[in-house]
Amino acid sequence: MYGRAQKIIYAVFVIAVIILGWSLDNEYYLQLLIFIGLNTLLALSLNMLMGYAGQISLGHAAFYGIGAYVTAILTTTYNVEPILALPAAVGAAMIVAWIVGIPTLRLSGYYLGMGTLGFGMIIHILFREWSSVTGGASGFVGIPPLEIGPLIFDSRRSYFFLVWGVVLLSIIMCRRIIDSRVGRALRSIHDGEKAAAAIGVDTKKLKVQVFVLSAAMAAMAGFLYAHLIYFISPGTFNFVASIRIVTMVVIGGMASIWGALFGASLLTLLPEWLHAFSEFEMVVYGLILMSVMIFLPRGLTRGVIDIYYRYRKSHDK
Amino acid sequence: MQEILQYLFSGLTNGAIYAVIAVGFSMLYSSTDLINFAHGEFVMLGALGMVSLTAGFGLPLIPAFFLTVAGVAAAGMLFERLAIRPVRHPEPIVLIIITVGASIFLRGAGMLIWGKNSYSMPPFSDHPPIDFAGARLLAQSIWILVIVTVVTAALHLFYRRTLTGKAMTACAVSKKAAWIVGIPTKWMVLLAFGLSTGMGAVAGAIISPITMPSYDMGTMLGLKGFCAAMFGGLGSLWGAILGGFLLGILEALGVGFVSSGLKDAAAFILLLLVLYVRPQGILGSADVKRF
Amino acid sequence: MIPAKKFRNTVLAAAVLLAASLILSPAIFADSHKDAYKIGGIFSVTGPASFLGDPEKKSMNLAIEQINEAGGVDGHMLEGVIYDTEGDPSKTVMAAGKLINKDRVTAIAGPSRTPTTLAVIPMVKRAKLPFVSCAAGNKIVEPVKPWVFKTAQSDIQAVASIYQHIQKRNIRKVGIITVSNAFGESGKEQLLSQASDFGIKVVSSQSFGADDKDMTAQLTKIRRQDPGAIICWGTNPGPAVVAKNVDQLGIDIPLYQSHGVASPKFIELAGEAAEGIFLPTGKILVAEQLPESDPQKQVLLDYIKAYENKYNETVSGFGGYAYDAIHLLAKAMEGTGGDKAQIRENLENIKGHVGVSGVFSFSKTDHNGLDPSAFVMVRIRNGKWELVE
Amino acid sequence: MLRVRNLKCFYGRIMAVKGVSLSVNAGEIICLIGANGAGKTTLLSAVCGLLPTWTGEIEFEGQSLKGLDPPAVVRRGISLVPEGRMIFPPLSVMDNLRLGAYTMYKKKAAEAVEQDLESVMTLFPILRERSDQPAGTLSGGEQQMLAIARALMARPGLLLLDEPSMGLAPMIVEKIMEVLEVLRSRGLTIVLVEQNALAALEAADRGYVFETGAVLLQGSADELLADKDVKRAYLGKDYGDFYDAV
Amino acid sequence: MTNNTNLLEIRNIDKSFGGVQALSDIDFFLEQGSITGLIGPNGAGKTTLFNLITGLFPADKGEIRFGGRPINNFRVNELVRLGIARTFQNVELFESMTVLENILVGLHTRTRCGIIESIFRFPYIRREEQQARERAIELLEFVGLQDYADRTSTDLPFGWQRLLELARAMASKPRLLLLDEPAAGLNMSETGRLEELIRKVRDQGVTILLVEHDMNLTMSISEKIVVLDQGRKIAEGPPREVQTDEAVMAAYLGKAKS
Repeated sequence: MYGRAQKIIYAVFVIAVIILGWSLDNEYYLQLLIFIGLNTLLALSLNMLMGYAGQISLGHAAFYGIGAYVTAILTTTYNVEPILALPAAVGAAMIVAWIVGIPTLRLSGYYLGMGTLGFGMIIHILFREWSSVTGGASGFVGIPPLEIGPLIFDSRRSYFFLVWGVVLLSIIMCRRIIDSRVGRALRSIHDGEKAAAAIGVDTKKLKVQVFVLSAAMAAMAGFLYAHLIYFISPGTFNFVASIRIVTMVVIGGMASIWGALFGASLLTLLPEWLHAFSEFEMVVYGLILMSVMIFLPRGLTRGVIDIYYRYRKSHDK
Repeated sequence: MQEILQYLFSGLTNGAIYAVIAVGFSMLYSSTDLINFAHGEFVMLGALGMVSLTAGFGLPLIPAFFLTVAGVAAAGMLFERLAIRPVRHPEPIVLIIITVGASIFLRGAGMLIWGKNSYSMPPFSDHPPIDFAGARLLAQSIWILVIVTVVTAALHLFYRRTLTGKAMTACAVSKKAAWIVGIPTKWMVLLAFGLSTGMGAVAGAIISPITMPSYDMGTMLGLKGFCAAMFGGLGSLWGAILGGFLLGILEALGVGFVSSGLKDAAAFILLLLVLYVRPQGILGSADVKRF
Repeated sequence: MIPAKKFRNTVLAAAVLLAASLILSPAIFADSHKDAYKIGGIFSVTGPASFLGDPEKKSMNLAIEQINEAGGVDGHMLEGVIYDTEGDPSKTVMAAGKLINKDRVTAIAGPSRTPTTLAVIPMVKRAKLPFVSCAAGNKIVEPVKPWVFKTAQSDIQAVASIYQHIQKRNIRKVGIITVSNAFGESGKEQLLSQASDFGIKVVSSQSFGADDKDMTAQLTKIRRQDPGAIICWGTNPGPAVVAKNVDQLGIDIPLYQSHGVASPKFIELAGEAAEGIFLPTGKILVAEQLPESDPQKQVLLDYIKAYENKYNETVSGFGGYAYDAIHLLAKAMEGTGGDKAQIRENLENIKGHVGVSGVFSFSKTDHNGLDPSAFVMVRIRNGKWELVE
Repeated sequence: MLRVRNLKCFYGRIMAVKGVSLSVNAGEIICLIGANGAGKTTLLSAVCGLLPTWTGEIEFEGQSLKGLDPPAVVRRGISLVPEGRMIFPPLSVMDNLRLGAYTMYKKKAAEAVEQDLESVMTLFPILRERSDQPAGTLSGGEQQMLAIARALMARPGLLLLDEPSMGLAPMIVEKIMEVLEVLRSRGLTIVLVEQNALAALEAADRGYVFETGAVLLQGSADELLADKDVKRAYLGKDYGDFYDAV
Repeated sequence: MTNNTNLLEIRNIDKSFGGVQALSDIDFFLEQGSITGLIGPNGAGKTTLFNLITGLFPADKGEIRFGGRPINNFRVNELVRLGIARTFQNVELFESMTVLENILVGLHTRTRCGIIESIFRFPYIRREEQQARERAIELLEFVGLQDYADRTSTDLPFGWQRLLELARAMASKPRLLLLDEPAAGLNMSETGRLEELIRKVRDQGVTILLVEHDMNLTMSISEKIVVLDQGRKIAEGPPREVQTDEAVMAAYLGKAKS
């Protein structure tokens, strides 16, 4: 069955994570991989919304930020155990997503883009201006490390396992949703909202549901980020950050879970490589982004597969 | 009273800037159904180009202005030719990423050319601020308002009086119908890019004396302009103008009567409400695109 | 039953994943060890705070060059590794991680901004690495953290200088206008909290966005409260806009700016509107005007000359933070053989180091090491900085 | 004048026209009739360059139209009055007409345009009355006249009309057919695609009957009018009593 | 006149768009288990009527009853649940999905797994999924596409895509099936197969409303024909009657100049 291929790849994934986790001694590489993991979570979350359900969001960093700020405030200001702050952080993002999602998701195209962008800006300004609670523009200091019972995740290695464990669970979760009745309904909205409705899919409700789910995943990433860096500031969750998440999804390839992983990796690593260009970094980054979209609009992973099949086809003849 | 007048002046100055930028967005959207997220960067090019031509090359104001606008418009057309036209499946999301990429590229290029510093630029005319009932308005603000009015009127006439302008409207109404009639739609799209980025350059040039331009000035201006365009109704000339001025004035009043820290939020909250209640904007109508 | 194409893609993905994990495995990453002392630098060379990061990067390179030309530290050359943070905390953490774990630096100078510094502090604490920040925020050294030092003058001293000056002129009410970022916020906090110590009342507190183009609305609101002076806290170009707007509105009361605009750029941007503005600054802007008795004068003139020769641009008030950081680190490294704990110990015991930003005397309770004498008040007259008493 | 040989048109993988050949002589009115989805509109799209994915041969005045886009086809002298009229509703009637002459202006023939304006307004007096109104405010029949007038502004040698009678009252249809007669008498060649077969055949010289992407019948208009198979193409086989009744 | 055997009743429906009267005073009914053809020239209002019945927008005036129950203001997905299914003129398959998955989406209203259940894959969800797959295969067998279950849907030849869409519509267990030009783009033999299939569907007790331009198909398959022209019903009756109706002839072929 199809499930077997799935299990093989999960197994490979787990082995890869374990190999990397034990063999990498250099904290820098672990840290890089942790960031890749966090970005993968973000890309996965947006991919559910954008890749599968076809709804653009240009304000997704807001949920990332809500996750981070809620846990920061609870654990630091109110001394709540981090593990108890987790449901609050994720839940807060879900509630906000639900409230905002109902009117916003009625919009489509650029209007939806603008609506989510405006929402993202408002949340960002809130983080910046509500300084008595959020620490304002200078940021929020002193977030404690993550403790779950006897486990304290204060080393890069332990955090690496934690983050990639969450990534793996999220991948399995997304996979299961996509391969289920709900997932098919989601994809049907993407392929044709009219036809989906005509088949009995409650498109409005489902769009809000997936928005909430997506917000929850982004908030999870925010939660992990806060307890990784012990410090958060509004700049991390601004418009540029939202656009970066969108870019990861699109570059990796929409509606593809491994594409999200790939896009997140690439966009985390690219700036590291581009340091070599120093002053030219931005120019090169912009060029890469444009070229990928012009020549491989389905993203790099799909694009390469497409080219491979085209090549195969032309040789079969 | 004097304060309210001063807030209005402040709002008018900012509003005029937003308006010109919004017009650029709106015009391009009406012709091509595309939102150019790099639009703010063209504003930056306009402002810095103006600085370079006047301070750097010592050109007089007027030729520098026209040269800047023409140069940026040419850059915009080049952008269309190289990065937009080759796209085979122009879906919104692909175009968004391309224009975002372009905005990063242009910002990077701006940094390489002009460095990271802000520049100063003398006002167009050396005139002390003008006093109206105790409220003061900068001479440059008047320049801005005058130029915005002239440019808007010129655009209006272009769309209403010239064959090319009408052809562009026709393209906006229905690309297919325009094509059948014999209008070269590709050229019209190219032209729309040139005009739109040219408008961006106008915005950049006229605000250069009051904003102290730098390579990273474009992003926020672009966002605000986008907001204004949506606010007034995407695809409508007067909507963009109205949206720009409303946004500017609301921000100024927001500072005056609410809190200066939350003025940006106020603008975006209002925008969301407009989107929820009337997605087509204040002046836009859902089905007719008209410039 | 398995769709062949899907299966193949899945297996392909698995293979790629495995390959990636092998490529990333440590065997490939050989770490280089050299006999030089490596010092890391993380500055916001690009991004909104590039006006800080860019001269800081240049000054760090200058300082290292000077030290190496003089024979290095105990014969060890210094090697600088500098990364750009773009002013973004996540990127800063990445860069710091790279410096600590990949480049294995002995000490770190920078970052340029308070939020990025705060983001890095937990890392240096864990890595037990001497760390000298170039950011102004007081949160950095308050409370004192063993491994964290800073060279930039604190807002506390800047605000104190301004309030002293205002107090002297018998002004009792001030309006403040601050930029809505970390710098402005920190300034605002100090302005509000110290006011009562000087018998001053803040009658109106406004803010503006870093990209705002017109602040007349905020200033109008301030004017309504009839203050005796306006204090603006921000970094270019916002404060220049404020200066111009004050001029435009004909507000005829003294305008004070922060040390955030202490560079010739400000005068250039604000033009005539800069006339008569007061601001506290490190002595670098008025080095020439300092009395010969000032211990810093020679250091400042040397730095200015070296910087302007090397980079062919006017020196700003900010590069000195990195310049001082490197020289302090070099001094602390003497005789340690590169032992980090030893360096930290030495840093804490440095007394009377004459730097660009002031005379540093660190102690267990003071990791900034500067006193208010690090600041002077200057006034802009005829497009020049003028030392005021 | 127009010669189409073994034309096959594709929408993606669907072949909508399956090997059609036809010819149009100068000064003729030809009508293409047949039920919806028979491929008539597709054929027109191929001729005027809207649909580039075709094989076979389309020749106009001896030159192939392969690879030309619509503006180029218009410049060659073929104008299309598209299905659903496709006027520009927000623009005034006058502006619609001037845009029709876009290629003429580009040929620097502004004077000729003024003459043409005069002549189409004489042909359709209603357009003169309404010349300053937005085209969207016209009634259906007026819009159709505008669409025809707009196509004429490009001074075509061959006019293609796609369903000009759709949704119009019989009286107006009649009027439009009369206009076509007038145009033909001025030397214009016309290809008329119609569902409304009787009216079209009455106006036409010759006709082609399409069914599911192929030509079912062809002949002179009179022959076709008499042919029972024409009705079959519309209302299906199995007439039974129907024939007896007629 | 409410008749128990009437599945769908359209009563005095008016609908206008921006001042243009698209439908006026339409009135007819569909008998349980019948095949009805809805014909008319272009722009007659057939599509508008279709969209009204399937809940895309409400009627201005009049009433639509389904199984004796007024359904004017029901949302589209609620109507599907009630048992109204449709196909599209241009075949609206879900292009990113396989043939089987398309049918599974069709079963949406007949299954109930939500997001949470899908994540945990409870045993009853697995069972439901299994049953859904079996049902989907049955439906594919019904239209003869069982061998192509794992193909991407848009890779199929166009004629098969039609069949797939029909099977997808059948998945929701409709009582009323609306077919929008099901024969468009099909060749002769495919049309023949379609005709057979439509009869088979009807034999399962499904009432069918058919909009079709292929008159051969429409006339031979329908028990009743409703003719619209310019938004009005101009004729209603058995095929032969309609074919001889003068108003119908005029609507289609136009009036000859007298």
